[in-house]
Amino acid sequence: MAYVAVQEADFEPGAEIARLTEQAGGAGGIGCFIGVVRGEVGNRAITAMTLEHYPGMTERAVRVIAEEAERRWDPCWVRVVHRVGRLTPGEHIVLVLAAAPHREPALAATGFLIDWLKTKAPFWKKEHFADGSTAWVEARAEDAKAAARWG
Amino acid sequence: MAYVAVQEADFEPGAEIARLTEQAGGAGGIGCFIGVVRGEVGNRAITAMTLEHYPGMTERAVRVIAEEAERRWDPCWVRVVHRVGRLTPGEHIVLVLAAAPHREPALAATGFLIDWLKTKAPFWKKEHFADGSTAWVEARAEDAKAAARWG
Amino acid sequence: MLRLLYFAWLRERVGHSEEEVVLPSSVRTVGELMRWLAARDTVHGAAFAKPGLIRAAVNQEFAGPETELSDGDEVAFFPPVTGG
Amino acid sequence: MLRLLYFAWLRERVGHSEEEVVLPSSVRTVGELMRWLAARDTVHGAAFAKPGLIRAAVNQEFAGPETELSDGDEVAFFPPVTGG
Repeated sequence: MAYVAVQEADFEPGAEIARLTEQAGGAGGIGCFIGVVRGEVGNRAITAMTLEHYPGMTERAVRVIAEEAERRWDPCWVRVVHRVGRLTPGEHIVLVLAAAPHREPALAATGFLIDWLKTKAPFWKKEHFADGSTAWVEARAEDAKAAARWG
Repeated sequence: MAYVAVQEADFEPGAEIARLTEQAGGAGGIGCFIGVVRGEVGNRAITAMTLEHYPGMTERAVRVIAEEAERRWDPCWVRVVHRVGRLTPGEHIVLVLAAAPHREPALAATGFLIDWLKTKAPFWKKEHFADGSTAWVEARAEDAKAAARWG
Repeated sequence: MLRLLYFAWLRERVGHSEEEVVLPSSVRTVGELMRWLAARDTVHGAAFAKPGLIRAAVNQEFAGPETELSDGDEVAFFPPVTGG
Repeated sequence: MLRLLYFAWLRERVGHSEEEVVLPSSVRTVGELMRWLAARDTVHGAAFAKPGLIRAAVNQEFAGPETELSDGDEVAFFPPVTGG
């Protein structure tokens, strides 16, 4: 069963990968994506990013997405950790892991998970710029298109 | 510049990811693939896998592939560690990491790297079965097709 | 009675993250609720000025304008999500 | 003189991983070398029986049957690669 967490605390990619590897006995491949806070956006320096979420609904939405990946690429073992709160450049935002017998389903499930997390889980990012201004990140049409690939 | 290693020793995914994250200052996404020795193939239990390579040529071929990924998805930061020698089920075989400003190039470069490693770097796998027999793994037509996607 | 939640810039424009409302019987769907809120006062009017930019959830499931409401529902309004 | 290397099942069938050969002047390409080796003795004949299953590298670069050989080259023969 998929492991999902929505938390303020950082995660350790190595520890998460080790836990998944142990759980996914028959896996020959593990796909992974880690999102990181960038230091600048459109040539504007960023000092922090705030991630807001909808407590309760977010955990449920992430679990639905994770279980959908496990169902589509069965056998597939999924682990998702998504952070919330105030994060600074270089900090982890999200970790997606998918283990499967071969690399094709492992990497496909990884792509699916991050595409759907970006468009179907209630998180909102606010960027804090070096000049003191802030802006809510706008949803990108490319993200909707990427998510639509998976039906 | 890409980091590549061909080694008998195991690697720590967390440590490799941390090194890449530090190096890839502007990255917003890190894609990763880890290959693991499976415990069975076609319902036959496996006790070990031996990875043979062509010392000298292998390191060069892996470097050419890693640098090709950095060129295609510039800016992109790549790290590849491929093990050789005798490995047992559950052990790591290969680690591919690609960092880029966004998730699309990071995951595309990750897929490219593993597809090309499988078809353009001189490694050969031999499976040791529980009944004492051994067999050299045959190249799969799907792998050639996957590699051909990238031109 | 409904419990309303607001997130991200919608929360900032409305000025609070949560409120309770008693609906007139004419308001039966999410779309009707958005129009009723927009007409209620200038703050909500400004926040809901561009309904095309606003998404909704009813009882923590994404919902469209046609989704019907029941007494006791938790209804959330927010911009398109941007996690991941 | 050429240095020949064998890998994987080709190495096992040939019985060693490395040998040095002096070519007749009629052998100028990788494909000609494969045919010459196959005709040399029964061990090489069996190992090179299905040349379609064999790949080659000259001086550590993948090479086709038309690749030309020079004195001192390192030529490797092996099955299609299966790493990753």
